[in-house]
Amino acid sequence: MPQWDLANADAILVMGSNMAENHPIAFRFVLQAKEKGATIIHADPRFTRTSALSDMHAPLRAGSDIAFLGGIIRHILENDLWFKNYVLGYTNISTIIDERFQDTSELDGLFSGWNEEKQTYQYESWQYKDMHVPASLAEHFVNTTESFSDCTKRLKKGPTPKDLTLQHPNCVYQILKRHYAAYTPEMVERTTGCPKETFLKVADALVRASGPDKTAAICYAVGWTHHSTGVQMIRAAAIIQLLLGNIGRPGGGILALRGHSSIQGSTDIPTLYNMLPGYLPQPHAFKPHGTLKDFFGVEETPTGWWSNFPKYMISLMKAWYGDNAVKENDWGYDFLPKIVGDHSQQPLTLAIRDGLVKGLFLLGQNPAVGASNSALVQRSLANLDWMVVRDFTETETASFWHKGRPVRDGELTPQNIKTEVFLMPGSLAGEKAGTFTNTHRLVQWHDKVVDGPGDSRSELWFIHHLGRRLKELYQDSADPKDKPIRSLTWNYPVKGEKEDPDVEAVLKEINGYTVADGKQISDPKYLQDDGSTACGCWIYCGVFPEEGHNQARSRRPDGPDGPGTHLGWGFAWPANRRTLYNRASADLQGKPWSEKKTLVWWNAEKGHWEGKDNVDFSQEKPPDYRPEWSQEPSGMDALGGDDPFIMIADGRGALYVPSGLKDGPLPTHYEPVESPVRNPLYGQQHNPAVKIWQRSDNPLHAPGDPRYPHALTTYRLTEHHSGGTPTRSVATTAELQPEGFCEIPPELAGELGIRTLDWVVLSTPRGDIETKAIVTERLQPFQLNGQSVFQIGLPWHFGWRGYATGDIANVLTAIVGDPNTSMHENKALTCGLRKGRLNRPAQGD
Amino acid sequence: MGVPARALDYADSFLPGVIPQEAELTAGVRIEPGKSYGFFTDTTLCIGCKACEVACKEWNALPADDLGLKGTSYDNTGSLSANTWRHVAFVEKISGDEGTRVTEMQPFQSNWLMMSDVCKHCHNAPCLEACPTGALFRTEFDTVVVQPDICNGCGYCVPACPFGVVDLSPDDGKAHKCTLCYDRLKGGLEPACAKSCPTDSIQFGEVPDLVERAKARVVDLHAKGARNAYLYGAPDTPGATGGLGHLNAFFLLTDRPEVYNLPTAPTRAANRVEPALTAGLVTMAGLALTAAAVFALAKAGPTGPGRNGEIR
Amino acid sequence: MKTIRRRTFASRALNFVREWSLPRQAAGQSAYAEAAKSRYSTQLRPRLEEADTVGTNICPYCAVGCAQLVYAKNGRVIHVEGDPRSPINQGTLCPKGAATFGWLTSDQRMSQVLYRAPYSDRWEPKPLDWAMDRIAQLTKRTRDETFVRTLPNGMPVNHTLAIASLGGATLDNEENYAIKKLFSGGLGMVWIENQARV
Amino acid sequence: MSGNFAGTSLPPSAAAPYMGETYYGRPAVKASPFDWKVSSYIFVGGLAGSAQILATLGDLAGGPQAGGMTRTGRWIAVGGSAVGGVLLIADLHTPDRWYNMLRIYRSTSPMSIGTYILSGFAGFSAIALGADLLGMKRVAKAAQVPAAVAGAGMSVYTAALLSATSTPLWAAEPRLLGVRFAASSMAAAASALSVVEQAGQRQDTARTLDRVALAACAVEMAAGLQADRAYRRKGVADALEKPELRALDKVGALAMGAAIPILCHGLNQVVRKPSRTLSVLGSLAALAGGLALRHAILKGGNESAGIPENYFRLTRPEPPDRQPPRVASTGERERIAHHGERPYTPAATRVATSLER
Repeated sequence: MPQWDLANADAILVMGSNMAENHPIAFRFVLQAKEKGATIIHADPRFTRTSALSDMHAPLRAGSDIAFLGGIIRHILENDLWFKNYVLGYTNISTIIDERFQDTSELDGLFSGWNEEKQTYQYESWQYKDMHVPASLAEHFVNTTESFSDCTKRLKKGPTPKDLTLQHPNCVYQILKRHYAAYTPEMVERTTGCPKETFLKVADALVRASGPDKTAAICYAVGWTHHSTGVQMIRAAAIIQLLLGNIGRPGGGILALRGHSSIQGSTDIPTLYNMLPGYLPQPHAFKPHGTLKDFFGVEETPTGWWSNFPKYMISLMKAWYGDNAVKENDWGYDFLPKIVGDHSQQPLTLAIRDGLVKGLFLLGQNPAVGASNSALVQRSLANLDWMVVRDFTETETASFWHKGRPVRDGELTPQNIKTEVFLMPGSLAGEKAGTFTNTHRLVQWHDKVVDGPGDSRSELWFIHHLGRRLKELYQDSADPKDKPIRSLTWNYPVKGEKEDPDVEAVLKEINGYTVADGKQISDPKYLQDDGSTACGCWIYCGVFPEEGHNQARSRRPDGPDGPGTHLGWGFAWPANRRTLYNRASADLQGKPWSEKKTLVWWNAEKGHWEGKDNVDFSQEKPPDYRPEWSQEPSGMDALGGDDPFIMIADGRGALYVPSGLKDGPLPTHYEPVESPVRNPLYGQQHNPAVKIWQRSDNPLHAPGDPRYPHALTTYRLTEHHSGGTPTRSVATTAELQPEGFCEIPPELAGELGIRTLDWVVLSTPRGDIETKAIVTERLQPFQLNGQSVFQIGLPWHFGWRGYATGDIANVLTAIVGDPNTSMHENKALTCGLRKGRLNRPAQGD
Repeated sequence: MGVPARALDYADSFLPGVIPQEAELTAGVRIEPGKSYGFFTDTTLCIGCKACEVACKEWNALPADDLGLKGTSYDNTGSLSANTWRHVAFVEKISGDEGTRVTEMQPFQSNWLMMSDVCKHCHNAPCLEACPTGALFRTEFDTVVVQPDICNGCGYCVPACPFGVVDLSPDDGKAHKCTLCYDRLKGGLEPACAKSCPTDSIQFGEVPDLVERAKARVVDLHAKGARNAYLYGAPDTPGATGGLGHLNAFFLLTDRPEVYNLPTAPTRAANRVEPALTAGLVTMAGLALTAAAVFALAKAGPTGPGRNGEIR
Repeated sequence: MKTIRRRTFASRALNFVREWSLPRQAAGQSAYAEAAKSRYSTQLRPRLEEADTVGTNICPYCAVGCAQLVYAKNGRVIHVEGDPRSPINQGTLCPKGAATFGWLTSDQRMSQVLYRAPYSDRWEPKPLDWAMDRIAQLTKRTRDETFVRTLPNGMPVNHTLAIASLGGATLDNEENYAIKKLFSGGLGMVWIENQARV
Repeated sequence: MSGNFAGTSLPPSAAAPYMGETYYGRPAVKASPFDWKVSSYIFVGGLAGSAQILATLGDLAGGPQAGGMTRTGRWIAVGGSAVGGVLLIADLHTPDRWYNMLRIYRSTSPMSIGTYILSGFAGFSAIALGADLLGMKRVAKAAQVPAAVAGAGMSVYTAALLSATSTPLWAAEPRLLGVRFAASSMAAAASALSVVEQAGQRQDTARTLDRVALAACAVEMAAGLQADRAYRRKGVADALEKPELRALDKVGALAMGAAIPILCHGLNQVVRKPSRTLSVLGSLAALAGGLALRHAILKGGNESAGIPENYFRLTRPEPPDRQPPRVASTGERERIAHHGERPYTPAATRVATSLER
């Protein structure tokens, strides 16, 4: 949902986010909703500036969110409070699941299909009855005993198995009820520490603000993703929003509040290991991806929008390899490197440490501060042969060889660190042109107004000229391994004395063009799988629809009388649609659910969808369209006129997810990997599929270890940005939060004799840091199952560089990962706390 | 929600220059000399983000004050000063009566008070009245400004201010305080702090309009159950007392003024010129008469060893 | 604030008399307003009016996507503030965004390439071209030494596991595209990640 | 200093009596940047102003035996305005702009008023002395009258200067401050002249001057004691309770400035043969006491600005005597600051505490 649409919500739950502090401008719209009478709820371990502006604050122990959200799901189901027409019409609530499926309630915290030896799930038993459904994610393929593509092809043969009476014991409704039966208000209180009365008020407020006339929104941020169960927390929110009919509707939805200016863009056009632009999977050596045919065989979904997959893939390879991508060489498929495992940042740290990785480019990232287990990160950097750091100042990472923790502690000296380091000044905002994609998929162009100082250059300049040099170095090579680089199209025009590459030329390639005449393409529907079109990222097709029309640069917002969707301001992928799945804003017959909540609707006279937004659906498909199953329809033809969730193979919102998740079809409460308590719900302590890299330089401890009795959560402050490199370097922001500190509840501080501004030492199995104490009621003790647990809050912005300094919080954190995303668990760990200082010079200048 | 209609007139990414009367787009007000401008700071909307502090310093090129952790909630600024013209105060009231944490907040009244303090631009401004050089003066926008080309650093405005706002800079030896962005007003631009404020806790406008808006806000808040909301510094309210007249920068508060470090009934310093002078001069007159009499008597004849100064 | 030039006593005395308020006060102007107004106040204008270029920027901090106006004069940024046209921020900015000008002009910024040779204990400035050439050579050397065409089972992989790249969430889409295209599509690097998981 | 609350609808929580709330104990107003130079100026200015008055009165009402005293007084007036001017300019933080003091006139600003008083005083005093020295008696006689009138201003305008601020100790009692500064100036001038007369073996004039000093000190004593009570009653006396200021205020200003001179000169009035030593002792004590008074008031004022409770007591709408005279202890302030607690205890506790006192 667009951020401004929050102003149309009747209730907003902010959870896993400290929105007022970390996204203050988005919070404008929350306060606008509040002014109009919406109920604002903040569920968070800490009382923050967001809580202060909310109507309710539900305190809960970090990492217990699924217990809380599961409690809401149970509340909705047990009290029959779900939005019947929406849920029955648009979700898979009535779908019947394979009879082999067994729930965590039966298996003490495991789903059926667990392979103890491989520590992974087999996914067959999670599927729809007699029908395999590919995931809607980048990787559609899942390992199954039968041929995956054969199984999924059954989707074209008829509708998914359903019981509209919801009586079938294996229909999603019954499974949901069984799965969440244990998540009673009492259990919520015992698990999360949130008083049951407060929990019930939150649940009630959400339910009351949902229905045909009302919508509620949920906002989250890294407070949900930074967990070993992060993906499932968001899934739990999706279940609530689907049950309450809040997806695709004005003022409803789930808004991810992301933390970097183009973190969405760098996910869409991923500088990520496992995806190609537009959420296409990176070929994997251990999947049936050997040839392009194999790849399409398992990754092309038979029904729904993703059946266009080959068009997008081939158009991408045409963009990358140009004339060198021909049908005969599978459009250059073999030029694409295959991954062999998890190549994300956390295993990268270990790979560097173990000497596998020799060279490292750091393009505006500062892992010494931002990455988990910072001591290990800093040590690993000394194992590199070379490192290129591109930033605006000397970051902690760039200075590891003379200021790092191992050097300070005498473990290493510059004289025995071999790493060759290049520190190159990067251009900043206003010094380069390009597009950022914001948290609600809005692609916005920014102008170049001046040159950066001295040798500062944009990353595009750096990559372009590095690529140019490499192509020169390889130009005479006959080695087949050098074919990809030699085949790569790399002829962006440059201009000016500094030979800046033409940014719009790159954006046009991303947008796509017809190969024959180089004309830009205005909509992804025109992309082809015959090599006649090239497109760098299919979801961005339309951002530069014709020569001279850069829609990302369009500055035409809606005026006071406009619809308020601002279709003329920037470009939102796909196809400038502002609210995804907005077909669901209309009822099954295509009429808005309520005159108070209109977004798009079916115009029967004109025979198309119309409204305030571009419809996220087939423009001319009537609500009463039904697939002609006898024809074995594929793609969008297999979805009915009332199946709004077009990216999902059956067009229905997934209350239950048969494929794509590695840790279960339904969100389940597991304890964080390091927890002060045992899991009160199941024998299974933590996420069984969690990624753990336990080794001597990344030790973990068992639950309830008396050395680490306190729950610890890391967080951000409004005054600083992430690793703090920019904000610590600017006096006006540095002075606002000038030193590192941790927040301690007075109850714990009293026990340990700690007063505000005293030095304290925090310790985990990975290391110790010293920082100053702020004793505050913003944190509180939790009573969990009769056990009292204190929680400590620790901002992680600080390092030894800049005006505002402090010990690096990530020295404490561990390399562990969510099974689906490999994201770390820095929001919920445990630590020891004592008054005093470490016996060493402070880690500052 | 749409943007103001006139924003649609500027559809290019590169603009020819400053948008004329940009304040109309950001604050819905045209800025013209001869009218009275000020701030209405509504603390019930403040999220304590300190954007006002930063925007002020960036615009006015003010240096950092000091870089120590103060341990006073999230306030590491402390107070207004020569280099800090906006200061966000933080007061935590997170415990309920029983010492347990609150989970339900009163409507539009947080349990963590946050308030962006600023120069009040008093109607009868004691700093301005105290300034002997005319460095402090009232502008054509009815704001109170220190003119750096005049100030000689006498420092008299500093104790004169009833709100502890004006301060001498150790760097240049002159008085400094919020100018209500005098330069920006001249260019039709909203003051930097109010323009940046994400939640419109700081509202800029013509004072009479702001007062009307603020009164309506209080009525609205009372209706929503926030009975403690009141105005500070608007005409006939606390702060606008003791001959100060109203404050052009006024506030909506929900706790006692002192909690925010504000006096309930401040007074105009110049009120005390006349009493002090009169009492002093009367005393002088009395003593001078006494002295004259003593001298006259001494002249009349050398005083003998009379008892108790008895006059012969 | 303008630095006021030191002037001779005579010129100051002359100015004092020329701008003397007492006569203006005697003529009926208010000693609290017009009569007190100085030359500084008369001449004051917002510095934004001096800009010769005004471009639209998107805030470089979080992902909310606030629009900013960048004012520049003679090739130097003189201020950055919120763009009143944006439907997201309508001219407002948070403390970080409001400090964008401070970031661009921070004295902690560097303007030339620094190089630390293996086992050295110091940075040394280097020309940009030298660094670019050296990095290209190192990249090629490491790639050539470590490139894998096929796995033992015959599966083509065409990758190198020895070069990694981190970063992208703060960069433009075009930059991310070029990074992924060159590093993955051209060089066969697989360790390509950004801040999305941290 | 209480405000007028006509038409104000203060919510009950804000209207209740002041209970000691502060913002982490931080000052609510800023202390003046004035230091010893200003307090010395107040003393020197008062001394010079009153000396001119006595010189003029001596010239007009005294006999020929007062001639020496008149000359001395004129010297003190001129010397005092010169020293005073230097002290004032030295106190400026941009001293090379001192002339901007003459740029404008503001009747609401005692500093502006004082600038013109000092200018006039210095000018007429210089003429009077110069004419005197050059033997132009009539010019001296004509100039001394405006000089003496300005001298009265010199003696007292500094009380207005301090009172017309938001500094609790200064703002609390403008009238008493005016009386005290006037009396102290006169006492100092009479004492200074008396000492010079004693040195010149003119005991009669000295004795006359001692009587003037006696009267002035009596007024100063009465006003001082009353001020002391008033400061306590209004809850602004905390700064003067601090040990070093307490000594300056009680021993310096009250004892030396008033009590000792009264004792010495009073004794001399009743004994058959007045003691020169007593006279000089009384005079020197009055001079030292006058300086101590100004330092105590100046420093005490600056310190009181740092005590928010003092300011807030002074700026509550209720009659001051109904306010509990209580300052948060240092420990309490630290607790408030360090634990982020509410900066006040519940009302009930507060009232109980105040009743205990």
